[in-house]
Amino acid sequence: MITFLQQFLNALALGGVYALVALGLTLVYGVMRVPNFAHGGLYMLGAYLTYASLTGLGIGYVPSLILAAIGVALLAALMERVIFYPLRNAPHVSPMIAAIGVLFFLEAAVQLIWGPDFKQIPAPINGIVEIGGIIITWQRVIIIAASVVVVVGLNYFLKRTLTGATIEAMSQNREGARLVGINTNRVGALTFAISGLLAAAAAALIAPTLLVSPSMGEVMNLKVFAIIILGGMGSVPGAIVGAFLLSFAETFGGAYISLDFADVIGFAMLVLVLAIRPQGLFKRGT
Amino acid sequence: MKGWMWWVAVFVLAALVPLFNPSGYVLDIGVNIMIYAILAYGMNVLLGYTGQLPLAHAGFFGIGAYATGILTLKAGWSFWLAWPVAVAITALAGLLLGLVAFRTKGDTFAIFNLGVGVIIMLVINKWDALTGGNDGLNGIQPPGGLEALANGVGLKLSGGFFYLALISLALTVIAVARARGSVFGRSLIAIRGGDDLARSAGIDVYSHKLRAMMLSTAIAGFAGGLYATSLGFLGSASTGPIQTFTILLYLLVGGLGTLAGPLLGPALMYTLAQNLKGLQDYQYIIFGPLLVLLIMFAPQGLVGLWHRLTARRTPPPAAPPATPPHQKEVTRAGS
Amino acid sequence: MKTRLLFPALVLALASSALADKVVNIGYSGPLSGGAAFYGKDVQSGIEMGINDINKAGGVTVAGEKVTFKLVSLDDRYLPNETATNVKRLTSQGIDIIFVPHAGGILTVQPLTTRDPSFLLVAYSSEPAILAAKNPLTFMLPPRYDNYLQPFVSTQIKAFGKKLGMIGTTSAYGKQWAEAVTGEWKKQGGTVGSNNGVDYGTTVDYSAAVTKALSEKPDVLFIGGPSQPTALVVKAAREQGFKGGFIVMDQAKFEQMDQIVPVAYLNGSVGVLPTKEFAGTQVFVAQYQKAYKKIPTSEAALNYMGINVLAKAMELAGTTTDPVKIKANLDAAAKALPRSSTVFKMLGVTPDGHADAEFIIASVKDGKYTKLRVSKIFK
Amino acid sequence: MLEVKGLGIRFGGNHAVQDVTASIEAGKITAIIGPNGAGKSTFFNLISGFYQPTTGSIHFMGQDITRLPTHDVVARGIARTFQTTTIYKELSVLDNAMIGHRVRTRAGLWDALLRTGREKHDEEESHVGGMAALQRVGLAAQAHLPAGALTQEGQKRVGIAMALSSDPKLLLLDEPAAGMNPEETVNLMALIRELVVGGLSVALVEHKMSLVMGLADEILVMHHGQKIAEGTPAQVSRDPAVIEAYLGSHAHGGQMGQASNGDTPASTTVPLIKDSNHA
Repeated sequence: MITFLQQFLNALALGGVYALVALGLTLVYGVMRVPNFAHGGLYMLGAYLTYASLTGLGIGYVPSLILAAIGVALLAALMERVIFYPLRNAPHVSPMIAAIGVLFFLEAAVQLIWGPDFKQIPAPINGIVEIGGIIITWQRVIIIAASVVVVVGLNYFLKRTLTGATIEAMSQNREGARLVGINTNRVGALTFAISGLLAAAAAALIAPTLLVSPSMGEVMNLKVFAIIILGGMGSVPGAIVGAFLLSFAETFGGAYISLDFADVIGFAMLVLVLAIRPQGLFKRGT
Repeated sequence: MKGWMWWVAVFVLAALVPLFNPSGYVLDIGVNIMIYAILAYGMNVLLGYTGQLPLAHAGFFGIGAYATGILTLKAGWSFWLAWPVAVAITALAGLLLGLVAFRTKGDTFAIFNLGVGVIIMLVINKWDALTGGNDGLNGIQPPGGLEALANGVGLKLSGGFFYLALISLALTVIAVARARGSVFGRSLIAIRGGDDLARSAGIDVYSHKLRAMMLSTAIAGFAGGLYATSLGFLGSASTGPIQTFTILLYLLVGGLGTLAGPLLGPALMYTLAQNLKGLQDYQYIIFGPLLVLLIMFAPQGLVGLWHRLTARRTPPPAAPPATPPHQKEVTRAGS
Repeated sequence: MKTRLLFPALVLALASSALADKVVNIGYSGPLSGGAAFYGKDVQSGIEMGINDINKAGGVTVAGEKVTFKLVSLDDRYLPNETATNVKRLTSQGIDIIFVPHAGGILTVQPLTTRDPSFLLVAYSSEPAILAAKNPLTFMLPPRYDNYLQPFVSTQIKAFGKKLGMIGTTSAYGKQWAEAVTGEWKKQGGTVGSNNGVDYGTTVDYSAAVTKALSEKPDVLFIGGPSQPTALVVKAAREQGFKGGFIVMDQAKFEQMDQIVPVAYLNGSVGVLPTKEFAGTQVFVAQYQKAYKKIPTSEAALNYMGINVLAKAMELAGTTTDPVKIKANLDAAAKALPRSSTVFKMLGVTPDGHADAEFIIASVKDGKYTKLRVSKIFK
Repeated sequence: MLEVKGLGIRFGGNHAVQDVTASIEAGKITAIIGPNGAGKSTFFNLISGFYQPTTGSIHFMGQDITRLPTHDVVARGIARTFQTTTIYKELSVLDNAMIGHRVRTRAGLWDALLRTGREKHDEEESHVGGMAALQRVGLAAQAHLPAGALTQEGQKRVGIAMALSSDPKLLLLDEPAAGMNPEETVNLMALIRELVVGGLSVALVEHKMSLVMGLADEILVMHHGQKIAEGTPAQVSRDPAVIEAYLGSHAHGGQMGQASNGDTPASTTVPLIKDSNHA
């Protein structure tokens, strides 16, 4: 039982990170119809910027996180302006291919600047919490708490603020939103910025529990794409459900079936779901 | 000079290369370029002609390569039997994927394929008993009789492989050219223009996509078999998404949806990459933005640019499409 | 079409310019970009530093001639076909010694060593298939590891108990180690839990694997892969309340792991330490840190040794171009290596080309490293 | 020739077409009219197999074609064009027409790879069929131009040629005159009449009342997804339900059917949102 609860917490923390990264990706897809392959690159860059702020500027963990998030958000918005906005009327494979190019570039650039070695970001609060034999580190508590805060905050933003409602409207119906007089240009860049912000924040949160390397985005990329297809491309609740579905499947599949299987399971699930429901679990208009 | 005469000239010139007794390195580059070109031709069938982005392409390359390797090494088959069987297996695998994947469209199709590509790589990597897992498959022999044949005409084995690759490439070009120029190929182009328009024109979109998928994966498997025998060793690293992205880059540089592009792209880019080796760290710093610039400003690659240049000097009928080859899908005309 | 005519010409031009007087080129093909770049660069840095040191000391004298070295590195992105192309390119430039640091590439190019032109393949990988190929021109650099299984296992059974849990990496080398440790542990009367190996290269979070292994209540955990992820496994295990000992596979190094986790976490571990006994070791570590701004890994150290052994073997053989003669002198060269360029104590090179070095194995107690005695040397 | 019974389709909770029973007669021109959003194009999409109906049946020449995929429907002799000039603009005019002939050929991938006799025969036949269709719409001389280089009207004709080259018995035209000037519209009417004289049956959705009244033998009026009237132009224009429908949907209804001019922004966005949900 204790092992089970321990695995449950492991899955919860992992799912929180997946959700943060996947949310940005699904928002961008919803609004821009761009499957942003560079998203994993933004996540990786977020970890490096956090690392650089911590070691280079000597500022604390939280200011570093904020700095990294802003930096990546600006870069993401720039990317939208320079690459994806001009490609908005191109064939649908074009933005996808361009995003792959950006991913190549980000990885190579980071390797050039910081080298190919693993980097380590120290946890802001060390130590563990023990509740009835179940052990969780403070960093994981922070991850779970932060992902809840971000998900709730994002929901509030989308439902209750004018800008958020604009993004919602556009992801529902781009043409309709334009007719109602929404400035679709501004929304695109803004959505990209938010997605970069989320990816960088997720990276800064999880980085203390793992190693930072230029290729860390590749694995994450594949997983979050599996998540947003599972949940239905562009769906916000779908991304959250998909993230936890994947993390629980991986954790418990690994624990009770085989750890070798854990890597495959996300994609096997994806294939299965799409074979049965090509539109993903959460149907939404395209 | 007519189109086909250029092709004959290119192949005749390539066939002369081994006769100048070049180093194994030069021949190896030639073989690698030709393997990449065959892969790019396969990808072009789906992406260039049918408008579907096949991100599992390297996975099928892997299936073809491992099928050839396993059949020759573990089942003791002759390469000449294993190769066509591997192609058939790959085509069948393509059919199975297509049956499911073509229920989805556009971006979802591409990402679904990416997922399948990752699964293929992971399965190859984990299935120790069949594929050797992380250790890989070692000791795949050259095709029976190839060395004797090469020696017979005064060449080494590497020369033999060069000609084997050249013949394979020629077969691929002929197959793809025939497929493109046929009633069937015209229907693929129609699908590229949009599923709905093709449907209303009376084309069985699903069945045509399936057959395009089978042709594309069969070609990838064909390249895989060639790779397995010419290299002698197989590892899972060359069957993953990075490899697919590399092929995609080569194809885009050459020219999507053109017949010369899939050869021109790998020939240029592979040679360039070889000579950029001194700048390894910068390689992707250049290739990444190059991919972006190409898709933004020259979606038909070098062949497209060439057409644009020559179009200024020739009368309009030869003019290439100013728009990218695969239009956005037409929105359904419902009110 | 133009390019097809152009590239042979380009390549030939490059090749002809390569050979200069008394400078011997050493080839290297490894991953320098992509996910495995950190590994390829580590290996490269060791060879590079070895060459720089030799050159700074005025080179070596081969058949009465002063010889210096130059490293020619090519990226193969960990892909065997790229390795093969690189090797052919290097041999066509007249290079007779080529380092390759991954099993796939090594196995692919092994058959090429004896073909025209022949070359000496310096294999930095512990994959057993490399030796099984019985290739006459392969020099396998990572030393044999079977010597430390026995002391590792007996120390840990005595200190912690008879139940072993398994969380090694799933690389070929990791699996091989896991098998060997399992065998030795059972031989000494212990029990071994289920294998929870995970790929240290791709795993995002080790907690799940650690929780699973700990649910069997092991006394000792077998862990190991590259140092940094190994440290994370230690961290996860300690944070989940594991109080037992670790057997750390030799790929992971204590002096790198304690950069990432508090050294107290490592208490009760056994593993390998580069020896500090030799003059060469301290100089090597200090110089390496100065040049590369990081702690040298065993990758760097072993390849540093490798190039030194090769230079010595050339001296003894009196040739820089005959791989067969150089190979024949490797054993003598390893034994005759001056202490100033010794990082590990080389015991020699076996006739089938496998380096044999003496590692110092240590256990960690109260944050200090204590040497273990190796009771039996397997030969 | 074509009979639909109780035909309906629901998108979400919304009945786009509901319980339509009607028939299209052979050798005649049938027009389908109605205010915007009346479900005319959805009706077309149902007949041509684009949408699967939720209720009802469709029979063509006595055979049930209710759930056939589009390409089978085309093979049985129903071809359609789209509202906009949806053709392959980057291909030649002839290629466009030849694509339409695909449904009459059987050569597949193997035939292509092996250059079989069937392939050669089908290719030849596609060419002949495509050229014949171009002749019928008067584009034979432009066969080798890129289709995108033609005028708006020319592109419409290419679309019709693409449909004609599948040798249809029934041709469905979705707003053929949209975007045409009066002179072009007259030319188009002449073309349609010629086609009918040649033995074809035509059904069309159209807003231009001049065209409908001058061309149609039969008119079917739809409103809110339902059929509200059917008959000759003279009968229909006197039908109170029809007048009511047009007046109700716009206040200054005067001339029946000139719907697009008087629309409010609200009523244009409605179909858009619906599109986005189901496309």
